[in-house]
Amino acid sequence: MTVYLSLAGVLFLIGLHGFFTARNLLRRLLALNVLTTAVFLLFVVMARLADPLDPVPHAIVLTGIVVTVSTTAVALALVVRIAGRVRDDDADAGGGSRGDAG
Amino acid sequence: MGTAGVMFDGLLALALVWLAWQATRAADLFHAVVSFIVFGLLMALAWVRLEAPDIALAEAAIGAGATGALLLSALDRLATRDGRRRALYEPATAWGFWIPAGGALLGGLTLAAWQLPAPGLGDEVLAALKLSGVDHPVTAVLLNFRALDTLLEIGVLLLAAVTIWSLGPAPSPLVPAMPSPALPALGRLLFPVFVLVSGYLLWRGSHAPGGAFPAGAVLGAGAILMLLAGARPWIRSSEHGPWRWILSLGLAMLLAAAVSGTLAGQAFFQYPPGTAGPLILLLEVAAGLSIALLLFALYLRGEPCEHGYRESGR
Amino acid sequence: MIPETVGPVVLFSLPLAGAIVVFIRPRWSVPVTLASGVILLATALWVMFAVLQHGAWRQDIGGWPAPLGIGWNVDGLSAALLLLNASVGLAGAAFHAARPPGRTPVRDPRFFWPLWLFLWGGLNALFLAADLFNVYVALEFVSIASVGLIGLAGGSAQAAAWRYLLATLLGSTIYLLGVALLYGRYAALDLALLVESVEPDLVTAVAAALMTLGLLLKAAVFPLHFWLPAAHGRAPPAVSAVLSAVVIAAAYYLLVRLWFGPFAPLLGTGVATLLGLLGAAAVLWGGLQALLQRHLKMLIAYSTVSQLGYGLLVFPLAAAGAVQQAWIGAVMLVVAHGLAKAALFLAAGAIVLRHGIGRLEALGGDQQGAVVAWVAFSIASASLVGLPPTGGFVGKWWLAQAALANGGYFWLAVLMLGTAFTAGYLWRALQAAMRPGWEAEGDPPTLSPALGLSALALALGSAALGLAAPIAARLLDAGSGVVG
Amino acid sequence: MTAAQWIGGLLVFAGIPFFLLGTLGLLRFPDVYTRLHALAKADNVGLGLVCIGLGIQSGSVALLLKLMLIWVLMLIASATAAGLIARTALARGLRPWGT
Repeated sequence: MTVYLSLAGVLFLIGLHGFFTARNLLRRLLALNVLTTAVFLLFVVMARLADPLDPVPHAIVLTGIVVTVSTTAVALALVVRIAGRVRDDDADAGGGSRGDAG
Repeated sequence: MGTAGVMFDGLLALALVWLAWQATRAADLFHAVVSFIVFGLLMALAWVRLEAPDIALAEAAIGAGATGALLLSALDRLATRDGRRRALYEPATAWGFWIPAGGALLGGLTLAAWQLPAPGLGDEVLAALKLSGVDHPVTAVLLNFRALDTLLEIGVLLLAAVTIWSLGPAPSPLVPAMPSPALPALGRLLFPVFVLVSGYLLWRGSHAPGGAFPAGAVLGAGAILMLLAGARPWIRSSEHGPWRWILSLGLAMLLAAAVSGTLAGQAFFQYPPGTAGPLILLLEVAAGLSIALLLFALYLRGEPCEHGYRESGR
Repeated sequence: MIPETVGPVVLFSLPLAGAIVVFIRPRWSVPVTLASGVILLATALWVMFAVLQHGAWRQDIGGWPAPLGIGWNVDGLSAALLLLNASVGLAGAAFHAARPPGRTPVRDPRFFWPLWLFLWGGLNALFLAADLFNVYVALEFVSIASVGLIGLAGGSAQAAAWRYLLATLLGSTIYLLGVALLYGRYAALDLALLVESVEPDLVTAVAAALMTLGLLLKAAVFPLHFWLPAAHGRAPPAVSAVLSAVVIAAAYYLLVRLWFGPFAPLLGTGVATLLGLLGAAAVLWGGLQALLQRHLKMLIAYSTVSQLGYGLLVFPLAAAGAVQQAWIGAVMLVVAHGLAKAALFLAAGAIVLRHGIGRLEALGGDQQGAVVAWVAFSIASASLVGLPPTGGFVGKWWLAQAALANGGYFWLAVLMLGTAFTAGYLWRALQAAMRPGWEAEGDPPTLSPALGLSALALALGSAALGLAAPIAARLLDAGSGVVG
Repeated sequence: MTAAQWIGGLLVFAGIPFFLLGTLGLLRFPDVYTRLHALAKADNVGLGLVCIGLGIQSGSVALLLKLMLIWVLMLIASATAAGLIARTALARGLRPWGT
């Protein structure tokens, strides 16, 4: 079990590192998914460590996987929509924005 | 499990780490996405090694399958938006170093906290299993003990579909450069198998690993395959069509079952005594059907057209 | 008499059922939303009175007791926030229903209503939940609904929605890691169970740090607030109102629920002072930024960052000793801020609709059509600054007393300086109304009075909160589960 | 070790070299078309042998049939995938090696 526990730790660090240093939007999303998988791995290792195999983390991770695919789908739909606008958006990402949406 | 098991785990862990590193650092984006999909598949193997067959099913079907299809179609959509792949970058935040460093510290701490006793709730679940109406503990937890999580989770899926519809009309599916006859044949041949497998998974959910989520995911993957094979997106967003009903069927049925518990004078979401088994099966069918359709709706990445399929070319 | 346990069931299921009905039949959007809104407001009031009479209670979902099943606990704090959510939800819905079509670029209003009701249901589920993983799923629910609502304004709002989504997803994942560690250590996800079994050891400390980091990211506290101004500034007015007032308060609610529940033994002076300093930094930096803004809505968005800082002051003051006093003051401040901030955003929405542009210089001239909005704006500003007899004043007064009780003069100074900043930037916004404006091209658009009235209702609610202070104090005492 | 175990083990052992050769081909062959050939060998024959071997080792007919179903599905999927990849490569104007 120590293999999977350390795997969870390493995956968490890769995901966190990837999330912050990746400049490409899609890659940040992949890093986020790796991060979530690492957390689920921790849950299932907990389930495995308990002496009668504990089904509660299994249900939690199942719910988590479906939630993650929904958030990823929304994020991807957003990425495709803003792919054209990321360029001119950087210009005013700093101070107040131009005439706002009212 | 002896040295063979540990060796296998070690190899699997190394492969997973390398794939995760590729997914975030690979030079070419397509390379990164493919290594992420392989990462999902190997994770399914890891779940099997950790004796979590339900999660292995869901990870393979949803984690690698549906997410992989979403990623590839998004990647495809980005590439063809205007010829070369747009520079899809945003400034990496300057304190990008500090949070990972903090994360490393926290990560190290968590691993140092190795001596987690992990008492686990296995005994309580097994004790209450007889009252839950199903024999498989995970399904019992999902649809009886912690049914509120499942209700909210189906709600999240429906909410994601509504959010994607609200972003704008669905882009027309891409026609492949050189359409190959093999894919439509594959689609026609395999879709019945998809339906059969998801029906089987749904039925066996009550006494063995399976249930609504893998079944819905397999059916959703089948629908996405049909779309790839050039089928028209047959889902319509018009108010009069049946699709809005079926999409929200899962959440509506779960909510009705929950509120019926209160109306019958018992606690919220409490199944009337003795009817837990068949009621859970009914909820599983409804949830499975709407998960399949919702995964398909998520794949369309926008609101499908109102009525007929509009001939807007590429 | 119907048992009071039916209240939370209605509060949880009605918004979700309404969202499904509105999604299937968009034609009935406005009537269904307003009707369910009224019922939800009435139910929230009824639950509040039930808590006042019988004190807090706990409901087990599905009849399964704590370790296995999920529970809802309804006490003073959750009743107050459920009421805040219901009032802001109803006022926002009324505002959005009354806004002139075509002026605001909300691409497809019919998807506004299902998203609005989903957000409403998600927030109610969050305020009721007493189970850590159920809270995670509710948080995701709220995040996706908020992203959808922000994205409705199209264009640059979608880029802001993207940053918002990424930030909240990261926050949720870090929070979930904390939950995983806690579950590994105590095999319990229920707050009440955790309160009994938590001992301050390494794993619990790491889990607490992770969960707090995740929630600070979601509540946009000072160093991690980068996504908030763009998201709240560019969203449609009703959306930024509910985001600033209730979604931010939800993350704060969880922080307070955790640190005054299971993690209470860990709340040493070190941690409390750190959180306090974060709050102080948020108050000062947010206030400064708000002073520099040239857009009305961005000014209000930065004000949210600063006002939340006050809430974090509860930790050092409670650690210093005056737990009860600080607790009531902070919660009163957050609820009063919620009502006032929602009123500000709705009023700003009406004003920008009237003048067609959001920059402060252009808001002068005759205010035909936006007079009620400006009145609501000024009343809400009074409550935000904390002039007696508004709710803001009572909250700050109790916090100040807690600070004086055991010598927290630094926090008192932060409180006063923050109030000065708030007065500064809100006066700057009000001053814009007095200035002789340009001659607006063409006649001003005819705005329905409901726009201003919904903002006015919320502003008066925030002011009336001050008058209802004794009831509020009793409500927050009623089983607020505060340790010590 | 009963007879079935022996035969099953032997079959699985016979399938391993095909995977080995397939991977070797994937790494060593010059262009995409030849690599597809190498992979096809690994999928079709190697997987078939391993599936039958495991089926026999497990001793239950139902499991053997399920493994055979897996093998048949893999055959269809990998054949179609190989065809698609080759077509896309041709569409992109990738000339086969040596022509």
